[in-house]
Amino acid sequence: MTQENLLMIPEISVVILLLPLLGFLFNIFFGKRIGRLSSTIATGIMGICLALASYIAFTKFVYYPDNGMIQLKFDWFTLGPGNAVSVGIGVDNMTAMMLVVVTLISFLVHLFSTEYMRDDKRYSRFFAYLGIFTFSMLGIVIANNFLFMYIFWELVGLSSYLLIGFWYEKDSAANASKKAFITNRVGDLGFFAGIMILFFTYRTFFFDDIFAKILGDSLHGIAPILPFNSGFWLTVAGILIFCGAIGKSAQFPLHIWLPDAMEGPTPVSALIHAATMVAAGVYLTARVFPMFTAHALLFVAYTGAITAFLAATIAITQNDFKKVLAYSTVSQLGYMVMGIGVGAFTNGFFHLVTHAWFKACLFLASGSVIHAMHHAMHHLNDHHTDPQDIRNMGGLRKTMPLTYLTFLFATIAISGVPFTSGFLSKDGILAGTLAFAQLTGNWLIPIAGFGAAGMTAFYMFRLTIEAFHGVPKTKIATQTKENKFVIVFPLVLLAVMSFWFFYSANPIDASKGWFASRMKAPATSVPTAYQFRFLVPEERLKQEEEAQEKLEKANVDENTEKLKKRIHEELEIAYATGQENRDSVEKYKQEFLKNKEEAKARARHPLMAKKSMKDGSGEKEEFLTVFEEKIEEAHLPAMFISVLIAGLGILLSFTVYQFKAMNSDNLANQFGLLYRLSYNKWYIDEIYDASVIWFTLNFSKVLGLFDLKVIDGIVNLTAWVARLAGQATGIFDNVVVDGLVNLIANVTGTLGSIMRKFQTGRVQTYIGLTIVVVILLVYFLA
Amino acid sequence: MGNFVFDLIGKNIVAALVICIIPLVFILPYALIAILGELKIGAWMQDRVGPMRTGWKGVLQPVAEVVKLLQKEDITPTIANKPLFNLAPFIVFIGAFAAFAVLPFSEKFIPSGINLGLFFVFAVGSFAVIGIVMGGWASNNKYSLLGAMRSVAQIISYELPAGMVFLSIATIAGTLDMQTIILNQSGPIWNWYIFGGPQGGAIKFLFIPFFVILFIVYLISSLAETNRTPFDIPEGESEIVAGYHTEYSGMKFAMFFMAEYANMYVVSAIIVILFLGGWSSPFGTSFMDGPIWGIFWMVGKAFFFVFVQIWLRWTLPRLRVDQLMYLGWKVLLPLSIACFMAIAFLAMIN
Amino acid sequence: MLEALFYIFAAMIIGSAAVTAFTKNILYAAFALLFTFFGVAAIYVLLSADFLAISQIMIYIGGILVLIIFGVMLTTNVSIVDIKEGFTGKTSFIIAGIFSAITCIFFIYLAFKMPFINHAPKDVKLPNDSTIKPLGKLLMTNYLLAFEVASVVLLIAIIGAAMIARRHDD
Amino acid sequence: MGIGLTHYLILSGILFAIGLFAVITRRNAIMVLMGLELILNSANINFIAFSRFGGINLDGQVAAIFVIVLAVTEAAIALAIILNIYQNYKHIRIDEINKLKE
Repeated sequence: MTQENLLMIPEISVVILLLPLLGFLFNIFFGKRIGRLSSTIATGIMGICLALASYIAFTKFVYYPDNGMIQLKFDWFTLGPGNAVSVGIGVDNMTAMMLVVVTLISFLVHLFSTEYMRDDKRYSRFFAYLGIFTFSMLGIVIANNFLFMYIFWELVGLSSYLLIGFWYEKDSAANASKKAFITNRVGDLGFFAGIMILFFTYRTFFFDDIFAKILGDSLHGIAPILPFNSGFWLTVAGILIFCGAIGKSAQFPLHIWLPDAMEGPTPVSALIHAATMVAAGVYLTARVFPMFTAHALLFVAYTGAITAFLAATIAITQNDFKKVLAYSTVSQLGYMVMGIGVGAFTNGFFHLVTHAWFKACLFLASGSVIHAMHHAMHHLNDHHTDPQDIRNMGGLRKTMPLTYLTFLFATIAISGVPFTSGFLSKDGILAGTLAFAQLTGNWLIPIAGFGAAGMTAFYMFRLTIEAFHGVPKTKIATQTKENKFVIVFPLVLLAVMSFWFFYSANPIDASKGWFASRMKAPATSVPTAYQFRFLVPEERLKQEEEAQEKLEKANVDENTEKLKKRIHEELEIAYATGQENRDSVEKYKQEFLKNKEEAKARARHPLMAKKSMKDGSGEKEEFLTVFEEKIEEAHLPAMFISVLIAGLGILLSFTVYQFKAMNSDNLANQFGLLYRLSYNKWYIDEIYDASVIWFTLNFSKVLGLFDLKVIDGIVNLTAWVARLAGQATGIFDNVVVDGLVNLIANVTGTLGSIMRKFQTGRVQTYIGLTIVVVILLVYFLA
Repeated sequence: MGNFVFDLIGKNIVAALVICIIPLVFILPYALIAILGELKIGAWMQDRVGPMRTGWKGVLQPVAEVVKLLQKEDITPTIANKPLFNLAPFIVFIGAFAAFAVLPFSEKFIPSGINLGLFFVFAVGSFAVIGIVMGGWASNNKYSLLGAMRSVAQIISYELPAGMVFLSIATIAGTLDMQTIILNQSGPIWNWYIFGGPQGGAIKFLFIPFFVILFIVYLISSLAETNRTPFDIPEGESEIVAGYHTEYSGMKFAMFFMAEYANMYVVSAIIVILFLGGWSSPFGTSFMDGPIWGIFWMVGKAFFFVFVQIWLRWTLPRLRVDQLMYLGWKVLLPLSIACFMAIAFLAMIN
Repeated sequence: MLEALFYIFAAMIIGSAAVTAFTKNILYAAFALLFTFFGVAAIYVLLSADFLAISQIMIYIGGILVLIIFGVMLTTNVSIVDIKEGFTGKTSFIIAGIFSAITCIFFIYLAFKMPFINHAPKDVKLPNDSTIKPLGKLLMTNYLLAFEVASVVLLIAIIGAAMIARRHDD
Repeated sequence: MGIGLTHYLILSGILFAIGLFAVITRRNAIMVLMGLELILNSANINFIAFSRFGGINLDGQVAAIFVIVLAVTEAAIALAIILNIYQNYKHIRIDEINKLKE
């Protein structure tokens, strides 16, 4: 730590981390006894955490916005001399923001659950699980090293398993929890491999140490260290670590667990999908952003783009209320990952935050609807209808006005309509993709992004209209009632949070708001050779240029000397031979000068010219990378296009579902193949079944057969041989060894029975013997 | 410290025998007088006349009693253990009589002037204990046995405060020799230990309360050691017939009887020697002093305490066993130890 | 005359000790001890240890013997006069007899043969006064530590005996 | 012949032998205790005899005093233990109290 007085930021963050654990322990051990009180305790703890997190965020943003990471480091354990494994915690701007996001949403979910889970038989257990879930998520957020992050990463996996399978009596819930867990393991495997590559190379788990070692120090002549001395392996390490994010943030192709995870209680869905678990992947991607090479970033960007587009197409045709939201989450996560992948770090993270609010709002609103539907069904003694199917809803606008309003506002936000937070962040990402495409030519990425944006608007409004507008499609829908305050309050709060003015005064551009200024993209650590040049900060380029110039100058000087010598010789010849060769001297002189200019020009970066011109105008004090400038330029076009596309989507949605100008079934028939692909989620699950799972199962069967026939055969053979040998040695044992043992035992026994005669247990015998011995002693010694 | 017998006949075996016989000669008339005293005083206390037929006003009654005892058939119970039954009275009497060996009668007469007189008296008291147990057990009678065990418990319990009293006096006198102790107190009456001993000055008055307490402690303890009322539990006739000597009759009973009266004299003499100046005259060395007067004073003072014992017998009721033990262990013993400490401290600073 | 006294008391000691060792009646044994102890006290007097002689009488006869008799009475059915307590067996009787005889002979052998023994009694001036004063001085000077330890041992013994003999059912 | 040290030593030797015999052969625990007292007495006789015949050297008497003290403690504790044994076994025949054998 550089500063002594940091307003106790690290200490308080530890307290924030440990409080939910305390709540978990308390509820898991005493929860059953205190009953309802457990929710009060858990919610209270979250409230305290929220207050502390707000304090940290405030102090960090206001007093230390430029401090980087404020960390605590300590040795955890030592593996042999000099191999201490150090861990620690750290708080930077991103962490501070995430602390607020996690604690606030967790708090609201707790509050929501007190009502939502009221009739559950494992009430206190639920709050215990929520506590450990929050604990693990906070652990990821405040970790400053890969080791801690991985530990809490797995804890998040565990707690999500517990929460998704909370109603484990249902087969679907149990399966979903297993699916989530196993799918996550696949990603975690990559994550772990990546960590191992890094640890093997750098012998440390700390982010900042690793980044510093990758960067090296060109001014002090410290060369960058790369895994296995190759940029390729750095790319591999980055992609492997990103694999963890693929699993946790449900990126293609591991997105399949997230929609199934809807089997958990709805507040859990809100927590997992909006704030905590899926955010972890994006957070990890953002955290390790400085070490992504160009190829790794491209991989990340494409993964995000594919995910965003694919999930959006699937979401169009789903009928389950929560499934639609789930795929929309996957799609939005794709956006964030894509944003970070193209280098629009700030906007990617920004979208994570804004998305957290409105997606939590959407999920909690869906929870509110489902809760109401359940109550209505209970009222009507109906236990078969699916309360989550939007085809059973309709007209809920009338019966549940507050839920409707908040849901509508969150829908507007996610669709990217101006004056919402969603618009700000999504626009930033799209501008980033445009800029990226301009600089690299990867035009597929912005196309996928804009397409997904349009589809998002369409399916979100489809959902709203189907569920809330029109006339009730079933009797149940007419019987629904608005929920109690504790359910509605979080909705309202979260809906309000989706307004633009929380993040920037300018409703259409967030890049000058406080958020963007505090969440600057960290400078990349990767050597320039392996990096998109436009992402490399200007100062760094300058340094490298200086180093280059030095080299060049040496070169130039050498060449000049050579030329000088040459000219000198020529001149001497000229003088010797008269004036004939004067032209050739001139020619050499010209050559010399040109050479010098060329060398100088070579040493300067071509992109720098533009930069210096811009600097010269004095418009900005900050240095921007080329990419940031491009974003500035792409901002307006991106805004227009996205608004246009979102408007189109909304319009289409209203046309089809509200005004019924087009029959949706006809449309479905018309685009039969596409519809079926979308409805069946692109058959990804089936593909997995047919490929990976089939292969795994059959391979294990083959292995099993191998086991049974070959290995068992060998084992049996060995056993048979061993038995034979055993019989032989048994005979030897019985005759020779036992004979010896018995002999010894008999001798001992005989001796013992003789000696036992003296051991009568009678004091008098002992006295007599003692006196005899004493007398003998006296006689012989005295 | 002279012994007039040796002065008269010289140191030979005849002299030794004479010396041994003199206490015995003293005990017999003393016992008669004591028995008469017991009868007459008892009668007087109970406002009756007592024995009147034998001799003048019945003065020969004890003689008649002794003659009766001697004439009586000596019954030994068939189931009794005869050797021990016969041995027991002798041992008890030996215990009582041995104490006379060191009791001074006068400046000029003490049977054996050993230096450890006080200690000796204390030690030979245990003979009586063994004798009592022996008799009580050999009688093969449960009353006898119970009485014997009670007696032993009682005597041993009260030996401790008595021992503390002896120790206190030995500390202040610096000797265990009885003649020296008496000589220390010779002179006027205020030289007696009960009045603070021979030392002068104000410190004398600090000594007095402790000596008075010790005097009372020893008085009580001596009553218990001689099994006299109010501590006659071992032979309480209303409870266990006659205690350890229930089965005895005739001459053997007379032995027990005699031993008891001898013991009464011994303890009285000890009180006199320890606290009241022994054979020394209360009027100082000038008046009524000398070896002959010494005998008078010694025996006179001792007889007074024998009288006190008889007096108490007719006055006080008998204690219960637990009261007896309580008194011995929890009152007299701590009290005597405290007094001993105090006196040792005072003697040190003096 | 002193010789006669010595032999009388020695005979008394050995005789009563033999009674103690050989009688079947425990109480006979106990009362025989009385004479042994008394005889030993007399031997002490002959050896001009007057304080120890009286201590012997007081402690052994007045203390230990009474304790032993009480122990007998508390652990034996004393209402039967003939308390017979036998020996451990004929074999052990014989063996012990041989043992004891050997020991006895050995001690007598030692008494005659050991080089440090001066057969004639030293003609020393007997002190006029009792031995009690020099003994007391020795105990308070040379043997002070041993004296203190002995007193502590006594105290512990009292407490320990009280603890052990206490009835445990309360 | 005057009474010398040898006489006393022989006396104590005989007393010791008798005590030893009692200790070894008697069944009754209290009898064993009595035998022990005899042995201690014989030791005391030796102490005082040596004390007397080595001039009036009182060290022997002091040792005898300590032996007496020891005898008292031993008797007290032994009797307490015997009482306990009696409470447990209802007898004090020590040849039958041989739990130590097992």
